[in-house]
Amino acid sequence: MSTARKKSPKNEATRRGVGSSRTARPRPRSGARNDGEAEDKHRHELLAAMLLIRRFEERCVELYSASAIRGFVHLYIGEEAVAVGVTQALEPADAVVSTYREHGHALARGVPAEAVLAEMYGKVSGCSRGRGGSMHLFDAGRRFYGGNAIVGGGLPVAAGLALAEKLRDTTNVVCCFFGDGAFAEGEFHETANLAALWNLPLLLACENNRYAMGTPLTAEHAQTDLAMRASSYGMPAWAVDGMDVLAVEQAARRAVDGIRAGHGPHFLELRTYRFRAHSMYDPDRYRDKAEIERWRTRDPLTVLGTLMRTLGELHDEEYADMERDAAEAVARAESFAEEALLEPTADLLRFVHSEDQVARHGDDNGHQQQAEHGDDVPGGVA
Amino acid sequence: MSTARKKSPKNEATRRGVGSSRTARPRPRSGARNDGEAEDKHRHELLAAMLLIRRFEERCVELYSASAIRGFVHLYIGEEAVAVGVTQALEPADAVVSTYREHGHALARGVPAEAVLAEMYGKVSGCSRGRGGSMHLFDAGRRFYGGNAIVGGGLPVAAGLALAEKLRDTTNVVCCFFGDGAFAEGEFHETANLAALWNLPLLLACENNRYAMGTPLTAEHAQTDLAMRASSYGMPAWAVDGMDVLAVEQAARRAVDGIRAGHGPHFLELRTYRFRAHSMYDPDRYRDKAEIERWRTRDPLTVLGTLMRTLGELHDEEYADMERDAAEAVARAESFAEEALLEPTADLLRFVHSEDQVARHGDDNGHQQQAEHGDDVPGGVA
Amino acid sequence: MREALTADDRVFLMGEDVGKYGGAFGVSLGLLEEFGPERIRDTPLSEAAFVGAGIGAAIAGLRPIVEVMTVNFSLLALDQVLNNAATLLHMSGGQVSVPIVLRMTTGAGRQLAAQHSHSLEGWYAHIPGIRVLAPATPADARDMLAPALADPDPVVIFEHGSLYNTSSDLSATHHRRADIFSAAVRRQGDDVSLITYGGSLPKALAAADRLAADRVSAEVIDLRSLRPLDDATIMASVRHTNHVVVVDEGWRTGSLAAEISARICEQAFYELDAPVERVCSAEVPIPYARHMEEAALPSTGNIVRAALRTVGRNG
Amino acid sequence: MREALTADDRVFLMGEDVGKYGGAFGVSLGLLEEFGPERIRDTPLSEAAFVGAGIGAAIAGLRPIVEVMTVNFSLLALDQVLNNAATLLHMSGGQVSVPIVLRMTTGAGRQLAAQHSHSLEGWYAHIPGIRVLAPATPADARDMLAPALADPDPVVIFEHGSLYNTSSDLSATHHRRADIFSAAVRRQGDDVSLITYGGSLPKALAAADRLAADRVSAEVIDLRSLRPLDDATIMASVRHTNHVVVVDEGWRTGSLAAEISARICEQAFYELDAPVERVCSAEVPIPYARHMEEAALPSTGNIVRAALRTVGRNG
Ligand SMILES: Cc1ncc(C[n+]2csc(CCOP(=O)(O)OP(=O)(O)O)c2C)c(N)n1
Ligand SMILES: Cc1ncc(C[n+]2csc(CCOP(=O)(O)OP(=O)(O)O)c2C)c(N)n1
Ligand SMILES: [Mg+2]
Ligand SMILES: [Mg+2]
Repeated sequence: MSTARKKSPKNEATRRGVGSSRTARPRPRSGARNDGEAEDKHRHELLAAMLLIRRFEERCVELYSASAIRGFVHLYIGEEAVAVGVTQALEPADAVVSTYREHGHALARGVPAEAVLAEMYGKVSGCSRGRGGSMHLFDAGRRFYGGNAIVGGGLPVAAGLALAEKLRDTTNVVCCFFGDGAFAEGEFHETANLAALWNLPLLLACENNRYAMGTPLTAEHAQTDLAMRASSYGMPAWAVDGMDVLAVEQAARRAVDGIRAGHGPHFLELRTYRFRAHSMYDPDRYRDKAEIERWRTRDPLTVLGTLMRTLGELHDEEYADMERDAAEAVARAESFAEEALLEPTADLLRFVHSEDQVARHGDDNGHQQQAEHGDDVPGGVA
Repeated sequence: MSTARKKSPKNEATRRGVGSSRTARPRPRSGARNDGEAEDKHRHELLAAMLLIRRFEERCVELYSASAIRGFVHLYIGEEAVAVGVTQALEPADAVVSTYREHGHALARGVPAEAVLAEMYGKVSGCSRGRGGSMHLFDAGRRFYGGNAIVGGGLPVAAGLALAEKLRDTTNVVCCFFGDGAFAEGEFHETANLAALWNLPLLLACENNRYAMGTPLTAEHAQTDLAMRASSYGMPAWAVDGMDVLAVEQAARRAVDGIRAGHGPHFLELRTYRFRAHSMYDPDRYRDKAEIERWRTRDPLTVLGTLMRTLGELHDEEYADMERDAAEAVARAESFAEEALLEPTADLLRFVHSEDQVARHGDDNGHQQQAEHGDDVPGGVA
Repeated sequence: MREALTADDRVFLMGEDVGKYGGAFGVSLGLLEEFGPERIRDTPLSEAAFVGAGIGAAIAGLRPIVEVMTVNFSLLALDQVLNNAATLLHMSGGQVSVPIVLRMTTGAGRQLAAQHSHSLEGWYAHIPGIRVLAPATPADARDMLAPALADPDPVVIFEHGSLYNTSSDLSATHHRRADIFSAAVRRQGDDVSLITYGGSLPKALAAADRLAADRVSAEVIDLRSLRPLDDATIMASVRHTNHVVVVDEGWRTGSLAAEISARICEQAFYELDAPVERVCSAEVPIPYARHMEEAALPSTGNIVRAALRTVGRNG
Repeated sequence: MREALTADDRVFLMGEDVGKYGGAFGVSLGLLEEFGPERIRDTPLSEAAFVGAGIGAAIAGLRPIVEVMTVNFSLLALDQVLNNAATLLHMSGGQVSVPIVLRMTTGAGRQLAAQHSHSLEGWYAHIPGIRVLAPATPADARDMLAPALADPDPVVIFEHGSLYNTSSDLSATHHRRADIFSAAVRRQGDDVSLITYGGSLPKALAAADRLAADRVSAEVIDLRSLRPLDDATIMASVRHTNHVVVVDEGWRTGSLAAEISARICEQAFYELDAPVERVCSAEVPIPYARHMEEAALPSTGNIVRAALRTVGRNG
């Protein structure tokens, strides 16, 4: 798996203007699958995808303790069904805008674990050259546009990506993840209205995990039925059990179908829960242990796993294989990240402006102190 | 009428802290008036109040053409029933936060026409010392807190004023006027949620005149039923005929009663129309003349006047008297404004900080060029 | 604007009242009829959302011109500009470029009072990753658009409110693309450099006239680009005149004028014969009354006095 | 904080997670239990609304302490700060004062990447009508609160993220109210003035140590108040040492360091023996990787080199 991309391929659409002709891609299949075997296989994929996220992040916790990863790290553990379920409905040409809690989104979208972990190590082979860290994963080639650490800050950008699709008359969808806390920000309101007004192909995927840091839903919102409120903007909106990946997938397909059919933005309230603290810095004093335990019984891995076992689809050896695959993938990512190089500090000023501009006109840093480290610092934890 | 206040009395509540005892003021009377004569008299007052605003602003147009008034001026003509109706429900201890289209609000709230017009002349006797102009009328003594020219910018401040009332456990209400355009701003959303969440004594008076500058309601909002949308925040909200001052008054009393009774914020969508252009600069190219004419048949002066005539309450001589009173009030305001003095330019740096602070510690302008005009520039149009 | 829309179908215009209203200053009149509502796009009052939407559309490869009516309202979208437009390219390791053009008016002088009279170009000029332009003439205002659109990164164009009052013949032939990267010497002189931009250029030119009458020869530099600053042109002038007055409508403390003064100190210290003078706005919210507003803003008189002071006359 | 809440029942605290969570940095732990949810008020993620609500409550005569978690998020409320908090008193002709205290953390250095590492104190210091404080020590951070609350006008207090790591004994007796209006000379010296504030103070002090080893005697000035600036203390130091390095974590162009350099040029030009040096952050969005972040920020080494350069050694 090649993750050491030097430069991501530019968005294929870059050169197309407003009103370019409609892309002739087949509409994705949706609705119930009739083929039992395919369904079985699909559920295995979903479980494996969730398991990879889970094991990846569990390892992140250890690597954080070992100081291999630094900065803010927000874990998705408990919410895996949301990322995995929603992304099922997306095609490669669709775009995703995410939050600072985006390991799950990135992995589910196909950003290689190697590139994600190297990013968290601050290595140049990371998916953002090590400049973004955990909160700013980018992969333009996969149309994964970050990684935004300003709560709500990705929403307007997602609307703009969707506007571009609309102006170009494609059937592509833009999916924006954001939290229940973000719903209170002005940027949510403005974006929801704009998207509905302009009938933009935007999926508003609200991850309602019932807390914004330490603030419970009832202290964030007077009216906590977020889907109902979203529908007041004039768009279809409904709530989904965010711990059931199949329910999430089904809802996402329905929403994405509606969007591709030209019915404008759709809002999904994905009811979920984070099992871990808000971030590595959070002592998690504000939640009842019993509450956490109650939600743990609805662990998305258990929910799907139990169903599959009941259907006779999942056997112990299979699950052990899955665990082994996940562990290997994480281990591969880790050794990749360990061995990857640090970006030369001489590159600090690169990409403040696009390279061709700088070549022509110089950068802003004429009088800047020069970066002080040597070039090509060898690998290993900085 | 003394309008040449040197310093407005500080808000009476200034020294009271959180949890001070509840003010023992009688609850204002509300609901239907049973005394026919009192009702008659009240309708006369309403009509006179609207007429004053109308004639005042008509004169403003002429004075603008004569360059006695400058800057941005936004006329309220056609919307008088809103300001006059809503303020009926307010007591002197209540507070008002307004917009740049606030001549009507200020006059209805009892800010003297002299002080308002002198402000528009840029005179020191103006209600903001001539520093605010048409868009920034202030009268702290009457708890009239401006005059905000950032669309939506007054909303959070109004919530804060209401929070103070709540923390002090009074029954005072804060009324915030804003437009249909402002509803699309993030600050509206955040304020509505905050007010509902904290159960603040806030009246959200949305003046829906169907346009934000040249943009019609349907190009501002996907869902144009603003009251329905407001109710999604978890507060009582309904729409009112904003051309019928009696309907506005009744709705405002109902809302204010609810607020004083501790039921938190209420939202009124006041459906109205501006007969004039957005501002003096606006050529009004975007509206159909026929549309304007249609709305003119619902002129709030006509609506109430016709009712009163039908009830036999209004006779031609009475109306002529009213017109004369209004004309005289405007004339008085005009000569007051003409004769008032300009603020000495030496005072330019006053009130950047409070006077006592400056006395103790100097101001920020140690190295500033000195103001250049002489002191006490005599009256007359600058 | 019309030419840009015709030349490149990726270009579209978006902002409050850019359509039927024709733009708050009539700049886009007639475009709606010609290019239709998809490309001449009226927005609701949602500055953060539509600036952010411009950023998203730019990421996707379009070339949005986003009009924020005035700099005063742009504060509501500043998070989008700083944290997204200016940052995404670097933060993504070079993957996500944002070719957006933001236009807004700036400045005081029309008695619009405290909330409508800001000059915050200096704040924008502080932000790495964006280019900041300030045309001081109608020709520059027109000619800067094409190169701004050609820039693969965000460009913010500030037009001073007074520009719209300047009438000038734009129909004549002219070089189409302004060199948006360098300052212009608007008047040559030997004794003092008046360095300015945007709405203060006319005042500086008037001051140079008055100084000439006093036999002080003033050179007038129009910065045009506020980020990056054209240090070469500035320093060449300073080395020639050895005296400097910077004129900037922003409040004095933390103004762009401070940056220029600091750079001159760094790069031409030994060529300076006197302290760099700054003529800025008084540090007050700009008042409505005309005489008070005038007292608060840089004036030709202030500039003349500062120039005389720095060359050691009447100082 | 506890004392302020006890001393004056008009004081209350409001912000995201100030209650049960105890503040993003644990600063308000325990206060909720002591003063209750009315006075220790958790807010939704609505920066514009709760800062504006603080302004409104202040207008009504209360004394809100509003915590915006970090300066990065304060951009969302900047309109409220500039157009309301800072402006209402002047614009209303002296009628409406706004005794609000805004607290926020600022700065980089903890690998939080581009959107969480801003140092925008310089922007706030540009705004007339507000006072801007930047404690550089835990004692100052504690002692500035009372005088800030006593100020009848808006005060913004910036605490550098690194302050929370400094452990120090705050229980000892101490003068209660910091003189928040003057700069502090943190170390006396003769050869060069290192002028700084907030999170850069420890770096400047370390540089002074290293310079001492090189027999360069550095004076270290901690500005403490960023608006207004204490020109008297600054100029006294400059007149004594004749050499200046300004250290500021903000991006160089348009930094507060530029303002200080400009003022020194204006007020102490003839006492300067060399150009004022600025050590600022590189003009890039701050990167996550530690070595890159370090390369972007002012360092002790940078300061030492700049100081040696300005005194003409190794320069
Ligand atoms: C504008 C802004 N305000 C505050 C923060 C600090 N902060 C980071 S995450 C967070 C909670 C967000 O909650 P939610 O949107 O529900 O997402 P979750 O973390 O639960 O996934 C807060 C307050 C921020 N990053 N941006
Ligand atoms: C934040 C902001 N954006 C834009 C403007 C320019 N502007 C002034 S009034 C106005 C229309 C507001 O419409 P609405 O809220 O409906 O109030 P109305 O003028 O109709 O009373 C606009 C766009 C502004 N003053 N503030
Ligand atoms: Mg949440
Ligand atoms: Mg309107």
